[in-house]
This record gives sequence, structure tokens and C-alpha cells, in this order.
Amino acid sequence: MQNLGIEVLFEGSNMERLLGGLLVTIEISFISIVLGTILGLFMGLLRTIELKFLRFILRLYLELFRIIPILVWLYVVYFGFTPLFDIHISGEVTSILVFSLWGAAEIGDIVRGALESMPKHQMESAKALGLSSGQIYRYILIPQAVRRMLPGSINLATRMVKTTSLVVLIGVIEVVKIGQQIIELGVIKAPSASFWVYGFIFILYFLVCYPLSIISRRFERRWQN
Amino acid sequence: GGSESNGESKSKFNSIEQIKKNGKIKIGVFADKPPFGYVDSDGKNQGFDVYIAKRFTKDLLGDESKVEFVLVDAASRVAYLESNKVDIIMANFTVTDERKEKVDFANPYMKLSFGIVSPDSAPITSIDQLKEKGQRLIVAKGTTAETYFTKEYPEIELLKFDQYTEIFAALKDGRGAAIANDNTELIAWAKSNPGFTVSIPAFGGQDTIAPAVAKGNTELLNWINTELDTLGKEQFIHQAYKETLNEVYGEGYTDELVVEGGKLE
Amino acid sequence: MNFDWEFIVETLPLYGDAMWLTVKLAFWGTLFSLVLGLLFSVVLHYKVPVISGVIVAYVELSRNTPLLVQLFFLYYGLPKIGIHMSEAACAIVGLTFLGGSYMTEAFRSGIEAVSKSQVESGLSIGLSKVQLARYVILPQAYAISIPSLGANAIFLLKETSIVGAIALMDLMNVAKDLIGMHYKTAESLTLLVVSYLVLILPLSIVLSWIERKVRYAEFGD
Amino acid sequence: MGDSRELLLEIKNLQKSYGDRKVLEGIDLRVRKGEVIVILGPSGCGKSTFLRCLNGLESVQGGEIQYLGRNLAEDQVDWREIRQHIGMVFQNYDLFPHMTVIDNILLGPLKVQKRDKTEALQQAEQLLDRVGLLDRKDAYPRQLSGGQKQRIAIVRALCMNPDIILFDEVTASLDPEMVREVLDVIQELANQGMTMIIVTHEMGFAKSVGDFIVFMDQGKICEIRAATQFFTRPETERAQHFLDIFQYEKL
Amino acid sequence: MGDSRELLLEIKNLQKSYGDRKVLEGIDLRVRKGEVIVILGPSGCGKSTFLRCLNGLESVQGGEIQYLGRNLAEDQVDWREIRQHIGMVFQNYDLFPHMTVIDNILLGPLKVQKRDKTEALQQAEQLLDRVGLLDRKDAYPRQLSGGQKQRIAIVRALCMNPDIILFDEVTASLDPEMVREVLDVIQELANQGMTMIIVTHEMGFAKSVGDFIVFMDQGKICEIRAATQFFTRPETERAQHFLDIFQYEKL
Ligand SMILES: Nc1ncnc2c1ncn2[C@@H]1O[C@H](COP(=O)(O)OP(=O)(O)OP(=O)(O)O)[C@@H](O)[C@H]1O
Ligand SMILES: Nc1ncnc2c1ncn2[C@@H]1O[C@H](COP(=O)(O)OP(=O)(O)OP(=O)(O)O)[C@@H](O)[C@H]1O
Ligand SMILES: [Mg+2]
Ligand SMILES: [Mg+2]
Repeated sequence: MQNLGIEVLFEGSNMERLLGGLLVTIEISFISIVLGTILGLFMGLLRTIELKFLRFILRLYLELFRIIPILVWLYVVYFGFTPLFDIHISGEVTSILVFSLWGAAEIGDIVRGALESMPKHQMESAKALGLSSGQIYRYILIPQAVRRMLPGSINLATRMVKTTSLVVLIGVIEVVKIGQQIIELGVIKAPSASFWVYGFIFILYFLVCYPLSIISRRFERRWQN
Repeated sequence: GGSESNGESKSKFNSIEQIKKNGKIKIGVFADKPPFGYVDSDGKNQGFDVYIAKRFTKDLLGDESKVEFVLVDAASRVAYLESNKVDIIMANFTVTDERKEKVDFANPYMKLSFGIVSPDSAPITSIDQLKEKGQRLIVAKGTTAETYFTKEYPEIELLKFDQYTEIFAALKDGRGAAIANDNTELIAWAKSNPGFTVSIPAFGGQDTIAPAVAKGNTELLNWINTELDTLGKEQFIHQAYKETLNEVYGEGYTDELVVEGGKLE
Repeated sequence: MNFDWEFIVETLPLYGDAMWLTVKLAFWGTLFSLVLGLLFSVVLHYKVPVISGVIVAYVELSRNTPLLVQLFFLYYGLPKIGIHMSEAACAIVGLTFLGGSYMTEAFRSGIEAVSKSQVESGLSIGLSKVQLARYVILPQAYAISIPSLGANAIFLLKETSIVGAIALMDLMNVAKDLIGMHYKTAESLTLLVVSYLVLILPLSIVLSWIERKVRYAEFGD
Repeated sequence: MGDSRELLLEIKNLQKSYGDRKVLEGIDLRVRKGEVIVILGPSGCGKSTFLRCLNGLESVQGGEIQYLGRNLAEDQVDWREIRQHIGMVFQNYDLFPHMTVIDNILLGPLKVQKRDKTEALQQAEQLLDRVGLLDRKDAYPRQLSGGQKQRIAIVRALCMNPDIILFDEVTASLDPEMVREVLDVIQELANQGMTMIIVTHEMGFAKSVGDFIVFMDQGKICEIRAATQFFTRPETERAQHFLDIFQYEKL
Repeated sequence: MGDSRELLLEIKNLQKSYGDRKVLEGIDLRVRKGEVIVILGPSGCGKSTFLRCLNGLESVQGGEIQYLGRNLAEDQVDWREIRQHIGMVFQNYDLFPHMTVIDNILLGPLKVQKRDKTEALQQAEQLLDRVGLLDRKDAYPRQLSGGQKQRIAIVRALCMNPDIILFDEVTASLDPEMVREVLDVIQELANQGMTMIIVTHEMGFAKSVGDFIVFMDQGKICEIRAATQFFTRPETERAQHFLDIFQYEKL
């Protein structure tokens, strides 16, 4: 190993391509988070309704995502849905679908948690002022719940970004896949390419996720005071 | 056979008319199997399969840029066809009976058999060597080589990867004693990787490689067969060999690999 | 959809082996993570200079990168600088690298949840620092941490679904392999999902039972 | 009880259970305009539950709550409307933490009573001034001491212009000085003729502010007497026993 | 102060700051064997901080704490040893929730003092009996009421056979009946000659249990007087003002 091999990162359009791959990762996470949040808000509100059957269904939905690994879900949807339901979806759409549904389940749980963690007497003193249920949600519960939700939601976003690394395994061309292509081409010229490329991707992920973690912790701390 | 599709699966593939209407055809190729299918450092698809696929596109849609290459891995090639994620698979797809049950193969454009590549420092010259304890044979998941060894030599321990990138990296890192795969693949790789030799060049009979379409897509299948016939007249596959494979294999292998006009001699 | 039951019966032993491998990897990964977590959390709690900083950096790095990339780096990257590990070793090291940080956080929040007044009333009856940790802080921290430790164990078990990427024949990889060889997509995926349910569902039920017990009963019976 | 004043609230044979457990077993009480009624009794005897029933926070299993010609113990009561007339202040100074003091106070008048903003603001400021907290009107609850929060909670209830205010141990989690500043506010309300029902454990305050003392035990009213009489010569032994708890001189 | 009794603790010019903020500014106090000293004063005046300094829970910036010929304000004090002689009970009944009552009590005697198990157990049971909780000895803290927990906490401190016990608002978070049962225990200790320093907000109790009242304000001692004199005729205006807070009759 005369040369370090790190040059492989800067050869041709390699750096550009890797960053482009990262963008795919970020795009998939972003769309999923937005869709998941919208769905999840509804789901969270539904989960506070005292209806045994509804609660059971929504709980089951959440547990299915908690018990079965996301990678398995990606596979099931990607390869299983077509023969079953006769629909054709690409790897990207599969990932967005799976991540959004997963996000909805988790956000739903965060919303429920936030609403239920609201001290009971907040609700009562709002009632004692004569506010209607709708007004209590609008002025008292939801504004406070949103604050409580923030750290958990951002945390979930971090997890989603990390989990998007799996979409390479269902053929989506994102940062890891592009890394593999670069390694393959560089085999002769840069035998140690895999060390540098995977190391670099490792750092890329860190650079995306770490700021999110920090923000989430900020909110958490602020909320505690 | 239109009778077996029973109408219910009619939407499982695109008709030629549909493809023309869309103005693009989706062809599944490898991204990591030079010189047959790979992505160059500018991110463009290149290779023998790709070269032919582009020509198909040009003849079908009038412009070779109307192809959308879908990068597939070996194990999921059938699934890509079944779920209509591609119209044609041209990812060095070896024709086997099992696969014939799931997809429809057109006529071949290439032939090959299995080979084994191993490091010069510890060459594997007979399959029996692999039966020894602690010797692992590296294969790619979903390849004919995997099926062959699983069936014929269940006692050999296999180390299975999704990607071609990974099997070669694994051999280099000393994770297994040898790689078993299509010999074409291995010859190409060994040429550019000093220290490794194709120590068993051919075994397991001769196989062919052909474009595949979704089960029942007779229309597209027929079109491909006609196209191959036409291309045969201008010796197009030979040209493809010259453009993409020559550099790796040299002239010497032309007759070993090329199938012209869709017909074996 | 016609199920090929014969195929299912034939491949069942493969899933059995894979499940066993999954369990083994998760077991060692969790065990080592627990050891790391306990060690690191105590170091963090006592704010040992330098080492604490290193641990904090490790925790951040581990929590903010995906396991898949960690594994690829360990498996394909490290040999290039002369570090070779077997597939299983890579998987366990990867799981430990990931799980260690989660367990550290779990233990640490357990320790922090023991109130200051508990510590003070321990001090006021003359307990030494070691006695305080042994009789007052750790027993409570441990009980408080149990739910998150359990959740982490399940998390690690689920994360093993990725080790197929480095050629280990875990559940995920077996299913994928069978699909690739026999094209029995529906059967293989069904077996895959069922295997994970069989593996994780009981664990998750036991965990939520423990969690409820800890939350509502606090201590004792 | 003085008969001269208008009868505001009449409770007859009120029954309340949680599941099988009877918590209130036949409460009878009449509250006239301007009266200050203090409820005393050991922990768990049902004082809070009683107040909560009057405010519709708990459902009732039997009896009547007559208020302005309506029976609040019946099912189809519009509690939202009633609660504008019967205010309540709780132990845990339940201001809404995400709103400023003035927003807390104005929420009811503006959103529930749909009153004019300028007019409501004017009243709120006047009331804040009366409890000495006008300068804190843009503060958030977390920036206030416990006693200040509790005074704001009282202003919030007052600003709805209720007929009656219920106070449930509003000083239980406060330091003595703060207890005093809150109780001073309540005392002033009493002097101005506000009708109030007060649950408290501050005997001195109960004696000084109450017109009548209602002594409860185990879900029943044992004794209703004028405050001055109750503290010097309670009728029942239980009440005497209860009062003894607060007499350290007898040790 | 009575000079006849042995001097146990002598605090001279004690100084304590948190950062720049002076919290105790020169406290002087002598505690003789068998004396009960009650510390009164407004919130934040430094009462808790003072007790915590005596127990080594806070470091001290100046002055002396003379105890048995040693100066506890110096650096190399072995607080573990001292704490066996100076016990402390806190506001939030801090029993260890994962241990039974008896294990809570025996932890100190067995692990710190390394006493014989039978002997320690015998003493613990005797003390439990005295506070009327012998039958609860195998219960866990969460199965006890606040008042019971606090009585156990006192037993836990007593079972170390300390020379002095410090009480910091031990009844502040209790209901009145429970306040009484805890204070009764402390009163009994006083009658038996235990040396104690008590911080409380219960004026009646302070008057009845204290030999001397120490009135603090803003980190200083304003007044030390015999309990009976303090409540009838406090010397300083500040003390008078403080006492007024508890007088509702004057409203
Ligand atoms: N939600 C509930 N479910 C069941 N029982 C309850 C509930 N709320 C209160 N109780 C019981 O009802 C009884 C009366 O409670 P309540 O809170 O009215 O007493 P209280 O007189 O206000 O006591 P305190 O002085 O401690 O506040 C108690 O025995 C209590 O345990
Ligand atoms: N850890 C700390 N850091 C900074 N300041 C503190 C700290 N603990 C207490 N103080 C301050 O020291 C002063 C004295 O506090 P202390 O708790 O001793 O008062 P106290 O007399 O016990 O009051 P209370 O009656 O409310 O218990 C207060 O002004 C308080 O804000
Ligand atoms: Mg109550
Ligand atoms: Mg204090």
C-alpha cells in the first residue's frame, strides 16, 4: 500500500456522486418524515379515544412495526406486494411507503404519550373555566403536547435517516450503493478504497444525524426547565 | 401462452404498445459486473449487456437514450420481472429450468460455463479440495453457481453475498478459498487482478445467457428474438464483444462466448 | 395464492438454523453491550477525566451512524488496514459498538433518576461512597433501567436482520437466498415474518409485563 | 343560618360513589349569597370530592344540587354554562404554563364568554392590581412564586364574574409567607361579599374568614356551626378530636 | 441559656456561600446536651443550609463547628464518622424504596457501625414499637402513609444512637393528622432528653417543644430566646412581623 488510497474519494466525479447519493437518503427520510408526521398526528389523536376496538387496532399497528425489523418490511413490501396486490412499486416508493407508515406509528405513539402525560389537573382547570372539549384541545392540550413531542420526533427523524441506509438492500441507489460502485471501479488503482469509502460514508451519516441529536437534546432540556 | 395467464395477470407487464406510449423501456442490468454491466466513474452504465440493451432500445424506440437502466442484483432478477419493475432483464442472466418456470427467456446472445478463481498462493485446482474442512467457497446469491453447488455438493460450505463487489472483496480479504461463478466473469476479473488465477476454467456443462421477459410477455419475447436474428445478420454481437470485452478477454475468446443470431451452432 | 407447503416444510430447518444464529448474535451483542454500558455509565457518573470525554464521543458516534455502514466498514474496510475478523466477529463487534452506547445511556439515566435526596439520606446515616453505590444507588438505578435495557435488547435483536449484508445466514439472508434460488417469494417472506414474530413477540410481551411491574409496583411485592 | 340573604345553592342528600365505595353519603347544605362557608375534616373525608361535584368534575349518584332553579345533579346539565357561574381554584396552582399571566386570565372571558377584549382586559388589570401583581401580567407562570401563581389562579376565576367560587386547599403546597399572601386575598374577597366555599387546613384562617364551619367526616356532614362557636365549643366529639390535633399546648 | 448542661456543639461565626451569594453570614450557636432548639425564619433565610452544614452535606467557607473537641469546619473531617453522632431527618421522607422498613433501619447500624445483628435488631424493634409501627416492619415504604414513613425515618436516625438529631421541616409535606403523629414522636424524644435542632413552620409545635427559639433572617441569627418568651414578646421587629403571619385573628 504505497499510496493511502484516500484519493479515490476525489477522483472523477466521485465526491459529487457520493454527496448525490446522500441527497437521495435525505430526500427519502424527509418525505417519509413529513408524510409520517401528518398521518401520525391523526393516529395519535385517534389513540386517545376511548374505543376498545380502535385502540386495539392502532396498538397492533404500532406493535407490528416495533416487532418486525424495518428491513423485513422493506422486503415484504418490495417483493411481496406485487404478487399479492398486483401493484408495481419502485424501491424508492417502497422505502417512502414503509418509512412513512413506520413514522406514522411512532409519531402516533409520541402524540398519544404527550397528550396522556399532560397533568390531569390542567384538563380540569380548563374545564372549570367553562372551556369546551374542542377549546381544551385547541388552547390547552395541543399547544403543550407539541412542545413535549418535539424531542421525541426529532429523535425519530434521526433514527429514520439512519435506517434509510437499508434501502440499498432493495436496490435503491443511494450513498452506500454509489460507494460500492466506486469501490468496484477503484479495485485496481486503490486497493484500500473500501476502507476510505465506507469510512467516509460513516462520517457523512454522522454529520447528518449528529446535529439532529443535538437539537433534540436542546429541546428536551429546555422542556425540563 | 395466453391461456395460462387467464386474463387476471394481464397488467403484470407492459405491452410493446405501452412501452412505445411511455417512450421508455426499463431494462435491468448489473451495476457491478464489469465488463458485462457496470457503472463507470461518471455514473454511466457500461458493458456488454448494456451495449446490446442500448441497441434494442434504439431499434424499438428509435433512440438509445430512451432506455432506463434499472440496477439489479443477482438474487432479485426474477423478482424485478415479476413485479414489473423492468421490462427486460439483461443482467448476464443464465438460462435454467427453474428460472424458466418464472420468466420467459428469449434466444441467447452469449454462452458460458462455470469456473473457479483462487489465489495463486493457494490455488484450488479440483472441486474436491473445497470439501476439506474450513475451506469456504464464495458465491453470489441467486446465481446458477450457487444453485449448482447447493444441489451437487451440499457438503461444501458456501459463503453467500448479494453483490459481485462483495464476492471479490471477500476473496481478496481471504474470507474464502475460491469463488465459483460464470467463467466469463472470473476470467475478466482475474485478468485485472494479479495474484489470482482461474484455476478451474470450465466445469458443469455449457449454459447460455439470454434476455428475459416477464412470464407470458410473448409479444416482447418475439420482438427480441426477431431483433436478435436481424442483429445476427450484421454480426452485431461480435461488434459488442469488440467494443466491450476485447480489452479484457482478447480476441481469443470470441467464439467461446458470442452467440450470434440467437442460435447456438 | 397457492402456498407450496412442501417447500415450507423443506426449508423450515434452514429457518431454524438461522433463528439460532440470530439469537446467538443478539445474545453476545447484548451481553457485551451491557458490560460496556455498565462500565461506561459508571465512568461517566464519576466524571473520570479524559476517559469520560472519549466515552461521550463514542456514544455520539455510535448513536448517529447506521449499523449497516458500521458493519460494511468493519467487514470490508478494516481488512485494508490489516484488521481481519470473521463474519460473526464483525457482527458481534458491530452490535456491541451500536448497543454499547444505548446501554450506557440506559444505565446512566437510571443512575441519574435516583434522587439527590436519596443520596443525601444515605450519606446522613454514614454510608461510604462505595456503600452508597452498592446499597442505595445501583439497586434503584438497575430497577429503573430495566425497561430501557429490555427495549435495547429487542432493538439489538431486530438489528441483527442486517448481518446478512456481511454474508451471515441469518433469517433475513436465508429468506433472500431462498427467493433467489427457488423464486418462492410468498412462502419465503411469510416464513420470514413468522420467524420474527416467534422470536420477538414473546420477548416484547415479557418486557411490557416487567415494565408495568416496575412502573406501578416500584419495589418489593 | 341567616335567612335574610338570597339562597344561591341548595344541596340535598347528595350521593357519590367511586365504584362500590361510597364517598359522599347524603350531604345537605344551603349556601346564601355572600356567605363564606369553610369545610373542615380529616383527610379523605370527601371534601374535595364534594367541591368537584358542585363544579361538574365528578358525576353524582343521587340527590339534588339546586342552583338558580335548575338541578345540577341531573344528566342534561350544560356544565360549560354553569362553570361560568361557579368558579373553582385548585391546590396545584394550575395555570397554563404555555401562556402568560394575562392570557391565562383572559382565556375564559374571551373564548368562553366571548366578551369584548378591551373591557375584559380592563377588568383583568384591575383585578391584578388588587392582588398586587399588575406588573407581572406578561410573565409566564414558571417565572412566578407559588403564592403569586395561586393569586393569579384566583384572579382567573374572579375574572369570569362567578356567583360562587370554590377553593380546594389552595395553600396546601405553599410556604407560610405565601400562604398568608393568598389567604389575605381570599379574606378581602370575603369582606367584599363574595360567596365562597373554602376547604382548608389552616385553622386560624378558617376561624377568621368563615361565616359557617361545615365539619365533615367519612362522607357525611357531622356539624354545621357558626365559626366562632365551632372553635370554642364544637358540638360533636369527632370535631373536638379533630381540633385537638392542632393544639400543641396540650402536650 | 442554661449553663449547667454539657456543651455538645459550638458554632462560631459560620460562613457559607453559593458562589458569590452569601447564604450564612456568621452564625453563632451553642447546643448543650438535652436541649431542644427550634429554628424559625422566613423561607430562604438559610435554615436548611445551616442544618446541612452541621451534617457535612455542604462545605463551609469560614468559621468553626466545635464538636467533641474537633472543628468540623476544617477540611480533613471524617464525616462518615461524625454522621453517626449527628443524625438528620429530611422533609421528603427519604426511605430507600427498595428495602423493607427494617432493612432501612438496620442499614446504618449493620453496614456503617458494624454492630451485632441481634442486638441492633432488638433496638430497632424496640424503637419501632415506641412509634407504634412494629407491625409494619416488613412493609415497603410505598405501602406506608407519609406520616408512617416519616416516623420510620426518625427511627432510622435514632437507631444509630446519635448524640444530636437534626430535623428539617419533617412535616412540611404531610396532612394535619400525620403532622400530629410525627410531631408527637419528636415531642416524646424531647421529653426523654434527646438533643435536637428542629426547623419547622408549625408555630404551636415550636412553642411547645422548643427550649430555645432561634429566629433567623437573611442568613443571620436575629434573636435567640426561650420559647415561651419568644412567642409572647419577641425582641426584634422582624420576629414580630414573622409571627404576625400566623395570626389570622388580627385580620
Ligand atoms: N378517582 C377516585 N377513585 C376512587 N376513589 C377516590 C377517587 N378520588 C378520591 N377517592 C376516595 O374518595 C375519598 C374522598 O376523597 P377526597 O379527595 O374527596 O378527600 P378529601 O377530604 O379532599 O381529603 P384531603 O384532605 O386529603 O384532600 C377518599 O377516601 C379517596 O380515597
Ligand atoms: N444549591 C444551591 N445553590 C445556590 N443557592 C442555593 C442552593 N441551595 C439553596 N440556595 C439558596 O440559599 C438560600 C437559603 O436556602 P435554604 O434552603 O437554606 O433556605 P430555608 O431557610 O431552608 O428555606 P425554606 O424555609 O424554604 O426551606 C436561599 O436563598 C436559596 O435560594
Ligand atoms: Mg382534598
Ligand atoms: Mg429549607
